[in-house]
Amino acid sequence: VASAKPMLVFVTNGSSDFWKAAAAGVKKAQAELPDFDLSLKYPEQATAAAQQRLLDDLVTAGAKGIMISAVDPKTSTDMLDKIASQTALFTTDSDAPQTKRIAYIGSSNVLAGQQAGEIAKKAMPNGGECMGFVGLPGADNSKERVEGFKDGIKGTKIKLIDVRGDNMDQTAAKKNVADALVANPNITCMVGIYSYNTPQIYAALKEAGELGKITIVGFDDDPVTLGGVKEGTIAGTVVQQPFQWAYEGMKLMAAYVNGDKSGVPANHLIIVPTKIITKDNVDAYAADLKAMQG
Amino acid sequence: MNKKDLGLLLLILAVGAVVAVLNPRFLLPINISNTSNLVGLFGLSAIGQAFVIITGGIELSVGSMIALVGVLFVDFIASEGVPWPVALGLMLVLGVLVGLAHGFLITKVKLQPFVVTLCGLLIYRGVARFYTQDATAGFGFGQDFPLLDGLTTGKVYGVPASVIALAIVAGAMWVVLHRSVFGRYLYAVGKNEEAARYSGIRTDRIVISAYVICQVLTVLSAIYFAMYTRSIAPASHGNFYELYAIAAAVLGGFSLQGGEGSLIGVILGVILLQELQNLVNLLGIPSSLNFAVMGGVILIGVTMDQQWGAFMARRLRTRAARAGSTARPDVAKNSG
Amino acid sequence: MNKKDLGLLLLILAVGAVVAVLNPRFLLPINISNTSNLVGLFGLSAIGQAFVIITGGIELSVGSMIALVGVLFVDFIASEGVPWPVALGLMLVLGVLVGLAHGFLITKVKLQPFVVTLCGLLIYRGVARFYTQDATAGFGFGQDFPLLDGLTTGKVYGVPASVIALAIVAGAMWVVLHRSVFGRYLYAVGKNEEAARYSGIRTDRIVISAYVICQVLTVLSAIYFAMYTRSIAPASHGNFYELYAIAAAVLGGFSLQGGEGSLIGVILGVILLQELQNLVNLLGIPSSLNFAVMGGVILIGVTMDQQWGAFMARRLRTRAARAGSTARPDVAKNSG
Amino acid sequence: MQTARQPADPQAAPFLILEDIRKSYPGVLALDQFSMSVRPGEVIGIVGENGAGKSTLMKVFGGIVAPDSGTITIDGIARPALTVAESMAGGIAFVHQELNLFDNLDVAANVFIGREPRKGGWLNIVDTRKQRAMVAPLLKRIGANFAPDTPMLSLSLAQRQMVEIAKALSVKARLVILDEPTSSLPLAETDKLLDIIAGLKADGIAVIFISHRLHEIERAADRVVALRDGRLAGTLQKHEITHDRMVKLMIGRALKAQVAEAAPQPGPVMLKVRGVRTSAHPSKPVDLDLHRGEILGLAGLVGAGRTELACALFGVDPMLAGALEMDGVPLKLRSTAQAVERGIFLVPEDRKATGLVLDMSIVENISLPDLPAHSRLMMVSGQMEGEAARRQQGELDIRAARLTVATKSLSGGNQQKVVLAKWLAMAPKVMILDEPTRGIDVGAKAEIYRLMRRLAEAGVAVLMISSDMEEVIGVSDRIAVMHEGAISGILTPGDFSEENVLLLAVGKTASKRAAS
Ligand SMILES: Nc1ncnc2c1ncn2[C@@H]1O[C@H](COP(=O)(O)OP(=O)(O)OP(=O)(O)O)[C@@H](O)[C@H]1O
Ligand SMILES: Nc1ncnc2c1ncn2[C@@H]1O[C@H](COP(=O)(O)OP(=O)(O)OP(=O)(O)O)[C@@H](O)[C@H]1O
Ligand SMILES: [Mg+2]
Ligand SMILES: [Mg+2]
Repeated sequence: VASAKPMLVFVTNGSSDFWKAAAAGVKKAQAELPDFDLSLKYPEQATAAAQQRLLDDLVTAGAKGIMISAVDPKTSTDMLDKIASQTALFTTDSDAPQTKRIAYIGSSNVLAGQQAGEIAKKAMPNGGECMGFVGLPGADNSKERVEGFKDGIKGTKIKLIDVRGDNMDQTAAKKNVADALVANPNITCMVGIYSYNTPQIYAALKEAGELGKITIVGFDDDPVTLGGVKEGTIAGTVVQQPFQWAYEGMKLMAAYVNGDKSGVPANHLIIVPTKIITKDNVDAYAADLKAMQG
Repeated sequence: MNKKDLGLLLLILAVGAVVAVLNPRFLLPINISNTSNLVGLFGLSAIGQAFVIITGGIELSVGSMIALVGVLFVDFIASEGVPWPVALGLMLVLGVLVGLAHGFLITKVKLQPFVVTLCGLLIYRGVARFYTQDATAGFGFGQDFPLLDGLTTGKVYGVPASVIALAIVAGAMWVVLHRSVFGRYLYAVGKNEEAARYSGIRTDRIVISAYVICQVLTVLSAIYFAMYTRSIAPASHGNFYELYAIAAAVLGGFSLQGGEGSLIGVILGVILLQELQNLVNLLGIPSSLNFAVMGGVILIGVTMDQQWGAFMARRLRTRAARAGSTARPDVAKNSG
Repeated sequence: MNKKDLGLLLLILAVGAVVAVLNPRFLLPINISNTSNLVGLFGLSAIGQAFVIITGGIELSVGSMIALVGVLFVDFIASEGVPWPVALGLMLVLGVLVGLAHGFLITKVKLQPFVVTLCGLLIYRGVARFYTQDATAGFGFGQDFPLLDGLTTGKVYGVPASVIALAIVAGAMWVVLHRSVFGRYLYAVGKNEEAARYSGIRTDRIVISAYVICQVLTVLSAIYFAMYTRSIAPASHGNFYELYAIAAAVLGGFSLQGGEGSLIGVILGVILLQELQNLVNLLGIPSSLNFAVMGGVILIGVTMDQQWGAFMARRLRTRAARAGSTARPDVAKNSG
Repeated sequence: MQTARQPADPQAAPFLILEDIRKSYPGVLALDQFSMSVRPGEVIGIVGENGAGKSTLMKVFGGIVAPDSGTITIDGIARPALTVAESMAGGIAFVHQELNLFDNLDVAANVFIGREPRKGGWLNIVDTRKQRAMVAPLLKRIGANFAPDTPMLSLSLAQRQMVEIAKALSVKARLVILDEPTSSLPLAETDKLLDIIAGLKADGIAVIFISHRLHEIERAADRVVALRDGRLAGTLQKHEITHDRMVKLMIGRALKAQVAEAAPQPGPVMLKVRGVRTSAHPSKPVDLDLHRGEILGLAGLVGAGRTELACALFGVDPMLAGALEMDGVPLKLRSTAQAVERGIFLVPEDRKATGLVLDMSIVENISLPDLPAHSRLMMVSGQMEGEAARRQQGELDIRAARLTVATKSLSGGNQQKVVLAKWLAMAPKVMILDEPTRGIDVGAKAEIYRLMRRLAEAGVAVLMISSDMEEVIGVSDRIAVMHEGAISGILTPGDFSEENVLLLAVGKTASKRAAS
C-alpha cells in the first residue's frame, strides 16, 4: 500500500539476529520522525541477487532513501551506483567507498578483529594455538575480522592455526568445535567469528567439560556470549553497535532528504567504534542494550 | 496455447490486476522491465529444466552450476584476462561436458536422475567454493566489458537483453519440443522409455541430449546471472534456483513423471513466480513471508489445475456417454 | 542384513580404517560419541524419509519443518513458559497434522508428492521466519530444563541420548517395515499402487500414514536438533536437511521409484554421511570441500551399488533359469 | 478332467445378478443394457470381439469400475456399484487380463497380498512361514515349477500368469473370474488350468472364463455369454456350444473357413543365427536359419527362452555370445535402432510395457518407429503421419473412436493391432512376432495370419513365437521347438502334430510319423 510519507529503508545483508538491534534503532528513529515512513528490510536470502531485486523493487515502490549493508560491496559498485542515481543511498556495516553513496555509517571489521586479538593477548600472556569458527570463511566480513585478529596477535606467541566454516548451519558449527577438540588436542583458544559461533563454542566446550580450560574470544552480543563473559568462561567479546548505525543513520538520512546536508562529513565516513566487552563492563553493556531495545 | 496455459495466464493477469490496484507503481515501465529481466534470467534455466523433466528426469544441480559457472566466468574475464568470448565458449563446453556426464551416469550406469544430479549439486557447489576459497568473485572497480554488458544487462527500447535472449531461446526450443522429431522422441521416452526403445529409438541418446540442453541453457543463464549480480559468492549464489525452475515447470503443467508439459507453460510458470516475488516487495509484505507466499500460490495453482483437469475429464466422459448412447457413430465411421 | 547393506557396511569400515590410519584420534571414544550423536539426530529424520520414499513419494519439507518446530518449541518453552512435555505434545500434533495434510493433498487431491512437499518447504520456512520476525529463537543464558536436556543431549555410559532414541525408533520401525502387514503394504503400494488397490488394499490410507510417520519422526528429530544447537535461526536452520535424508536413503539402497530399501540401509547411509563430515574436519580438509567430498562419495557409493545390483540380478536370473529346468526340487522342499 | 459329480444345478438360484449395466468411456459405450446372472458351480464362458466389453464387465464384478447405471445384486443386496472390498467380501476372486503383481515381493506374498495370515496380535505381523506353507500346494496344483519364496522379478510372463491364478485359487471364493488366463500359457499348462476349473466347479464354485481360444471355452463352459459392442449378443447352453455358433454370435456372421494356403518354396536364408547365448540360459547356444518367404513357428514351454532369443535378435539386450548373419553379411546388434535400420522388427509379447506408449495416441504410436519418414526437415508432419495411420487402421480394422485417442483406452486386442501397425507401415525384412495373437479375437486372428502370410509372400522372413498349438501348427511353414534355451528339434510340415511339438518341448525326440 503506497504511503504518502517519504519512505526510508534500512536494507540488511540477510536475516540475522545481528540486525535486531538495528531494527530497534529504526524504531526509535521512527518515533522521532513522524513525517517519515521508516522500515527495515531483509532480503529473503543472503545473496547479492536477492538483495539487488529487493533494491530494485524498493526504488520502484518509491523509497526516498536507502541505507544498505551490501552483501558484497566490493563487487556491487554498478548496482549501488544505479540505486544511488535514483535515491539517497547510504551504506552501513561494510562500506563501498568507490560508489556514489552519500556516506558510510558503521564500524570497521578489521578494527574489531584487532580488538579481539587484544582480548586474546590479555587472556593468554604465554601464547597459545587458536582455532577460528565462522559461517563463511571466504566472506569479506570474515576475512577482515580474521585479518584484524592476526594483526592484533602479531608479535605474541599466539597463533591462529585454522578457520573452520560451517556454511551458516549451527549444527555444523557445534560439530566443528567438537571435531576441532578431537583433531587438535593442543588448542588453547577458540574464536567465534560470527555471532552464533561463540554460543556454539560455549555449548560444545561445556559438553566436553573443557569450559574454562580453553580461552574463548567472541564477536557480537548473543545472550549466551554475554552470559559467558559475565561467568568468566568467555574472555571477552567485541561488539559493534548496529543500534547506533540505524538510529543515527535514519536521522541523518531524514535530514538529508529534507535538504539538510550538514550532517555528512567531508570524508563521507561516520565511524561508530566497536567496543570490547569483558567481565568488567558486561553488566553495564547488557543494561544499555536492554534500554535501547526496550 | 492449450487450456491449461490459458488458465495460468489468467491467474497471472488476475494477480497483476490486484497488485496494480493496491500499488499502482506495479505498472511503472521500470518495474515491468526489472521483473521481466528476472523472468529472462530464471526462464533460461527453467526451459532447460523442462527438457529434463519431460524425459521423466530431474536436474538438481542447476543452482550449483550457476554458482560454479558464475565464479569461473567472472574470475576468467575479470582476473585472468581471458577474452570474454573465449570464456563464454569454455563455459558452454563445460555445460556440454556436465550434461554428457549426467546423461551417461543416468542412461549407461543406470543411476537415478535425482541421485546423479543431487551429487552434482553437492560437487559443483563444493568446487565453486574451493576455487575461490569461499571468496566472492567479482569485477574490480570500473572494470567494464561494454559489448558483454550490452548483450547481458543492456536494454533495447526498454526491453532487457535477457528477455530478448529468452524470447529467442524459447522460440527455438518451442520448435524443437513441439514440432521436431527429437521433441516427439522426448515425450515418448518420458512416457514409456521401454516402449520407445522397442520402437528402435536410441533412447539413451535422447535422454543424454536432454541433460546437455539443460546444462547449456543453465550455463547461459549463469552468465546472465553473473553479469546481473556482478558478484558471485560461491556459497550462496544460486542456492535453491533448481527448485524455482522445477516449481515453474510444475506450475506450468509439467508432470515429474515425465511426458507432459508445454514450453509456454514453463514460461508462464516463471512469470508467475517472479510476479509473486515482486508483489511481496511492492506490497510491503514482510520479506520473511516471501517463501510462504510463493509456496502458497504454487499449491493453490496446482490444486486448481488438478481440479480443473479432473473436472474436464469428467465432463468429457459425460458428454461421451451421451454421444455414445446414440447409435455409436464414431466406431462405425472409423471401421469403414 | 542383506548383501547390499553388507557392502555399505564394508565401505563405512574401509573409510573409517583409512581415516584412522591418517589420524588415529578418529577412534577416540569422544569422537565416536560426537559423531554418533549426529547420526542419531539425522537418523531420526532419515527413517521418516525412508517411509515416504518406499511409497514412491518424497518429502522435501523436512528441513523447513525442523526449523519451524525448532523455533516454536524453543520459543514455547524458553519464552512462553509452556511446560516442555506440553510443548512436545503440541509439536507432535503439528507433525501429525502436517503429515495428514501432505497425505491428503497427494492421495485425494492427487498432487505430486514433489510438488506438495516443495510447497511445504517454502511455506513452513516462511512461517518459521515470520513467527520470530527472522530473529533467532534461543534459550536465555543458563536457562535449563534438566530432564529434557538429559533426554536429548545427555549421555548414558557415554552413549548419547539421541543414539538411544534412534535405536529405539529404528527397532520399532524395523518391525513395522519388515515384519508387519502395514510394512508389506507399503512395499506393495510403492511398487504398483494400482495393483495394490485392486488387491483391496486401502492405498490412500497407507500413503497418508507414511507421510504422518515421516512428519512425526521429523518433529522428533527437530526437537533433538533444537536442543543440540539451542539456538534456531529460522532462515538457515535445517537448510538442505531433506537432501541429507534423501541422500542417506539412496545410499542405503532405496529407489526413488518406490518399493525398495531396508531400514538398516538407511541407517548405514546416515552413518556414512556423518563419517564423511567428520573426516573432512579431522583430516583438516578445507571446509569448502565438504560438499564436494560428500557428493563424490555418494556418487561412488551408488555406482558401486548399482553395478553390484546389476550383477546380482543377472546371477539371479541365470539361477532361476537353471532351477526351472531341474525337477522342481524347491517346490517339493517348501511344501513339506 | 471328467468328474463324477453332477453338473451345476440349472435351477439353483443365482447369487449374483447384474441388471441393465451401462458403462461409457470417452467416445465409447463399453457396456449397454447388459444383464446376466451367476449360479453356484456353473462355468460361464464369455466371448466377444476385442473391445466388446468383456474386461469392462469383469471389472464391474471386481469393483474396479463403477457402472454409470444399473444394479448389482449379491445375495439379495442390490447396489449401484461395488467397491473392491465389497466384491472380495462377496466371494469374487479375480485374475486380471493385465497382470497386477508386485515385482519387489516374492511369490507367496503376491498370492496373499491384501489377505496376509497374521500373528503377533495388534502388531499385525505377517506370518511368512504359514503363508509359504499355504502357497506351496497351490503352486503344485497348477503345475508351477517355482518355489513360494521365488522373487517375482525372476519369473517370465507365463509364470506370472500362473501366480495370478494361484492368487485366485487361494481365496475362499464363490466366483472365480479368469480374464484371458491362458493368453500366454502353452498347451500343457492350459490343460492343467481346465482341470482346475473343473475342480472348482465340482466344489460348487462358479467360474467366469474369458478366452479368445474358443476350443477352451467349448471344453470348459456350461453356458456361453456372447457380447457384441457392449450388448448381450446371445447365450448358448451347454449343448449348443460350438465354435461356429460362438463366432456367429460374436461377430454377427459366420467366419470364412480358414484355408491353409500351400507353403510356397522357401527362399534363401535371410538371417543366420549361430551359437547365440542369452542370459536366461547362458549355457545353451542356439542355431537357427530364417528363410525368406517362410513363417517359422517357434514353440516351447513356459520359460523355454523364446522371448529372450527374440530380444537378442532385436538388439534389446546384448547377446552373451554368438554371431548373426543377414543376407550373408555379419551383423552386430548393439541397439534396437540398429536392428530396425536393418529391417529386423519385433512385436513384443508385453504390449503394455514394451509394445506401446499407452499415453500416446494411435497415430503417434504408429509413426513412432519411422518418424523421420513422416517429417520434413526433421519436423513432424501431422498430415503425413495421420495418413499413414489411417491407412493402417483400414488394413487392420483398428476400432477406436478417433485415431487421436490415447492407446490406453483401446481394448487389449485393438492395442495389439496398433503394435502390429507400427511395423507394417515400414518395410520389414525379418519380422519377429512374440505371441502375436495374445488376447486377439478370432476375426482379428485370421486377419493377422493373413498378414503374416502376405509378409512371407513378399519375401519377409517371419519368426512367430507362439504358445497356441493350433496356431503354431496351422500357420507355420516349419516349426522350431525350444527346450530350456536350446532348439530341441525342427519339424517340417510332414511331421507337424501336437504330439511331436509337445515331445520336443519337454526335451524328447519327435516320432517320425505324425500321429494325428
Ligand atoms: N480406461 C478406459 N478408458 C477409455 N476407454 C476404455 C477404457 N477401458 C476400456 N475402454 C473401451 O471400452 C471398450 C471395451 O473394452 P474392454 O477392455 O472391456 O474389451 P474386451 O472385450 O475385454 O476386449 P479384449 O478382448 O480386447 O480384451 C473398448 O472399446 C475400449 O476401448
Ligand atoms: N524379466 C525377466 N527377469 C528375470 N528373469 C527373466 C525375465 N524374463 C525371463 N526371465 C527368465 O528367463 C527364462 C526364459 O524366459 P522367456 O520369457 O525367454 O521364455 P519364453 O520361452 O518366451 O516363455 P514364456 O512363454 O514364458 O514367454 C524364464 O524362465 C525366466 O526365468
Ligand atoms: Mg479384455
Ligand atoms: Mg515369451
